[in-house]
Amino acid sequence: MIALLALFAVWTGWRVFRVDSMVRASFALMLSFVSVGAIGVLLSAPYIGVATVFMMAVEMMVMAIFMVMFMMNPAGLNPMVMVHQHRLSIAAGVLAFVGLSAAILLSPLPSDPVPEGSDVVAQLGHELLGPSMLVFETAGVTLLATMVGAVILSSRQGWFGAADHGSRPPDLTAGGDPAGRQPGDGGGHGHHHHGGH
Amino acid sequence: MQAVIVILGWTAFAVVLARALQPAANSTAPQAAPFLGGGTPDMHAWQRFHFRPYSMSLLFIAFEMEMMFMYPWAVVFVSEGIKALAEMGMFLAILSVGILYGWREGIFRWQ
Amino acid sequence: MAMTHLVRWAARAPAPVYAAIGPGRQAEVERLLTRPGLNRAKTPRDAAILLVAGDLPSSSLDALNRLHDQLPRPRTTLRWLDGDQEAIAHRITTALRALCDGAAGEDDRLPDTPANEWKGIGPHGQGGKGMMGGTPYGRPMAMTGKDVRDGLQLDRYTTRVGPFAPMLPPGLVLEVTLQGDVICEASVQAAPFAQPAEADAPALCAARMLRLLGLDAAADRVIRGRPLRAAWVTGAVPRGLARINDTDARDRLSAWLRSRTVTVAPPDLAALLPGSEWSEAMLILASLPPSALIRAARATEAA
Amino acid sequence: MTLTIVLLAAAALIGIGLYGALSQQSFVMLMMGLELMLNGALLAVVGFWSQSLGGMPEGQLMAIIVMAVMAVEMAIGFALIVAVYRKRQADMTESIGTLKQ
Amino acid sequence: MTALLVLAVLATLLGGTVLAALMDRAALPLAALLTRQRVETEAPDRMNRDLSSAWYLALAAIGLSVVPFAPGLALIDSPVGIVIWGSCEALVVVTVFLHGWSPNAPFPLIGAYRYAAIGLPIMLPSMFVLIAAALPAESLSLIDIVESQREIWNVLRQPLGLPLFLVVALAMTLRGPMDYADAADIATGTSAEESGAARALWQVARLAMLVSISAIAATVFLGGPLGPVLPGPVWLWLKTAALMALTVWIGNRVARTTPDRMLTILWVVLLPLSFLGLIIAGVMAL
Repeated sequence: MIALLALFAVWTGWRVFRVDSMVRASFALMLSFVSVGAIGVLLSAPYIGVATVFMMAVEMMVMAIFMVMFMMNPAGLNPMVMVHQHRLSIAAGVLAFVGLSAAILLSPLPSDPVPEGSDVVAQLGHELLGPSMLVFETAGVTLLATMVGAVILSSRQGWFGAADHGSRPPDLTAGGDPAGRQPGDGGGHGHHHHGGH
Repeated sequence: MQAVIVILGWTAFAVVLARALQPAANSTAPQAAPFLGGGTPDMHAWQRFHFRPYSMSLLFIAFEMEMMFMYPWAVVFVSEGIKALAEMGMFLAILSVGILYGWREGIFRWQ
Repeated sequence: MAMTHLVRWAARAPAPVYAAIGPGRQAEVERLLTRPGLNRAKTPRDAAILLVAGDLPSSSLDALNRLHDQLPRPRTTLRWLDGDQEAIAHRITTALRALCDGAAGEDDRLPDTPANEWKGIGPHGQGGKGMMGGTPYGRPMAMTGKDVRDGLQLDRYTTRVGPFAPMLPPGLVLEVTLQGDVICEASVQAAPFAQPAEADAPALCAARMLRLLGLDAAADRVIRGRPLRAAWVTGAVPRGLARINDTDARDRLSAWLRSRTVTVAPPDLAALLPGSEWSEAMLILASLPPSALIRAARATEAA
Repeated sequence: MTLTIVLLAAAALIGIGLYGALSQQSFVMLMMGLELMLNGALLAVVGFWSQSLGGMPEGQLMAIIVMAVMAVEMAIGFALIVAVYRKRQADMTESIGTLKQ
Repeated sequence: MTALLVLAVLATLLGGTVLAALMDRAALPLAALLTRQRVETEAPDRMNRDLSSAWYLALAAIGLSVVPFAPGLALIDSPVGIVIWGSCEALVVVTVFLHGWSPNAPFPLIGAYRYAAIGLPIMLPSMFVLIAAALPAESLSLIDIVESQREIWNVLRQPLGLPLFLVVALAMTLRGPMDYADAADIATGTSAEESGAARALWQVARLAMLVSISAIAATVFLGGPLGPVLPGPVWLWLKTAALMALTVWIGNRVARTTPDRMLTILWVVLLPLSFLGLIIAGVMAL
């Protein structure tokens, strides 16, 4: 069961970079997270496992929204490959996998499983509350900083006036022909059906 | 174990049911055109869709992270007593500052 | 066995009617579709019967054909020329029963050719080229452009909506450019069909707005002259939408709900719609009485 | 045995994530690679906690921290993308490189 | 026992869906839809189009599996029942989004994004009221939450919980004031391009989700299977049916405002209300 779920997680993870549609890519990543969550449930971490599904469903929804917002050809209507330094990346990926696998297979893994019937959720709760308020305060402040930072960066009214003041279009040297057809140069604009004149 | 099997089972059941009930879709070209009350579109509807409350969605994923802390907190709330209430009150107060800031910046409107 | 039961149930179901409303017939059709045996379909995909009310001008026949073909098979078109509600309701139920009894229904009116020839073009035969070029699967892709609200230049989607769109007044063809769900540009391609003064009746005007607010049952009740049974009706309409002569959309709705006729000066549609989100724009249009809207659209069209 | 399978899957996810993060031109896709690597890390943490740490609650805390890192990374990453796009109307990593000039 | 519980979930889902269809007066129109052609749009995302209704249905079934049918007896007896339900809610947003995305048509697309804007933040009040219900139970399991209501139901102990959760129920079942996905101003939004059996299946999934979320609400706030004389499942069914009727009634009678106003209301009114509910629940539980 765990092996099958692990295989599914890896396969969907691989699909993320192999599908044309950005929506499919985001939700393939979500499926990868979901199967990791299911493995967590099977490995006697019910809370962490299910919460992974919960958090990642939400995050991948937002991910899909932003992917579609900022990627050209978001639905993959024209099949495309947008990669650079391809060989290097493959080499790095394979190297990382081989290295980590070797470390896993060669090093002795201590076996000390979670005791049967222990209430792991309550343990986590006590750990979070802990002797001091450290965890909650740190998390609260970090998340607050994230929220404020995200709002400042993404909203138009920055601290120094409108954020797009003085902006200019990019140089289109890097991505080949990314801007594609200019809005006004024909194709499909000839189908106006006037009525009622 | 049972939970995972049940969930997989329901998913498989629903997919099989959907396959069995829905015939293959088929259309002629005029039938396939998107419905616009008789109007015609110039282009594909799939686009870099301008999702207006994008700042809200970013605030949301940061705020939603707090749920991860709240579930275990709820389990030990009664046994930890007033201290748990105080910690969570503090935590939510800190995060509420973020929401108030976002509200002041108008991120809950269509930008 | 199961199939025969299904067909029997289908014949007893309220007839799903999509109405293409012609000049002068708006009020009659709106009253007709509140009858118990009829179901007002909000999209042709949900309908079996296309009701064509009145004489359509020849300029909207293309649109009618497109609409007709979008109904799923089996389908029937009924023309309603006289004002006899009983007769047409009877014809609709008879037609539905005929469809359930296995009548073949109508074929497409338009030829089975895509908007653009695309098969076999491009590296994968999908009709496109490069990243965003060509016409993949028959249509070009949207391109980026100016935005009216936050200045983030994302794709603009240009389309014509109408003349038979369920949320627009009959006859109105709007060419809109959307960015997301916000209207960046709007122009009137065809003004709404002329309607008699009856279309301005408070009950009908209120019902149009109630439908946009998701209150179909309440809208039917208001048209039948019964008291409204719904909560937070005027409060749901935002303040300040389409403010003309010191009344905004919310004021006009509450006047209509109190059975008062509303007269407004025709506004400038091209200035009113851009910048509003789609559902706000639909509320704006529905909050104008048809007579004012027709005059406004004609003025915009002429300009 | 279970732990080995889980850790190998985690290594594979990290490898794929690294490939994605290095090879993708688009900033958004690069974030997906990062997320995938964090996914592998999460799997490894959960596996290790379950099989080798005897249920130490710190292991679960670690998993929560990994998820918090993901959330923070996503929020800030996308906010940056919005800011850069607003300035330059660009979403390529290489175009961002030219911002320095 | 497990087989019996599977049957119970299936029967509840089926019976509840039929009941919901009757409440909506949608039973005959749904049957009629099955006799019509299923139309396909231009260049759709076929996989997601076919799967989205199935997932919606599956999420309803999974949500219902967490519900105890008798004290101590649920198909998924998990220590984190309400988190499983929370994941179902999060995945409903994904499913509705996919349903609107897949036809490659403008109105479904607008509906999909609108729903994403409303469906994500609506989960926050939902989670807060469920966590508030978990406080007196000292557990995230729905079975324990039922046990904690032996003396007094949560609907009395936490007066803000049920009203807030009904708003969530309206959003999760795309109904009335919270129906931002399938609204009238976008010609029924995400299902605007669907006909025949596909449209029927989507509507059935919506109704099934209504059963599921009403059963969750009945369990968390009305004591679920607890009650005198009658056996547990019967009490659960009665309470679920009552909440379904209430949700349908509200859905038909409350107006829907524009999405940006609703978004502000969610963050500025409903979320603080759910904070308040949590504080009330916390003080009561101590």
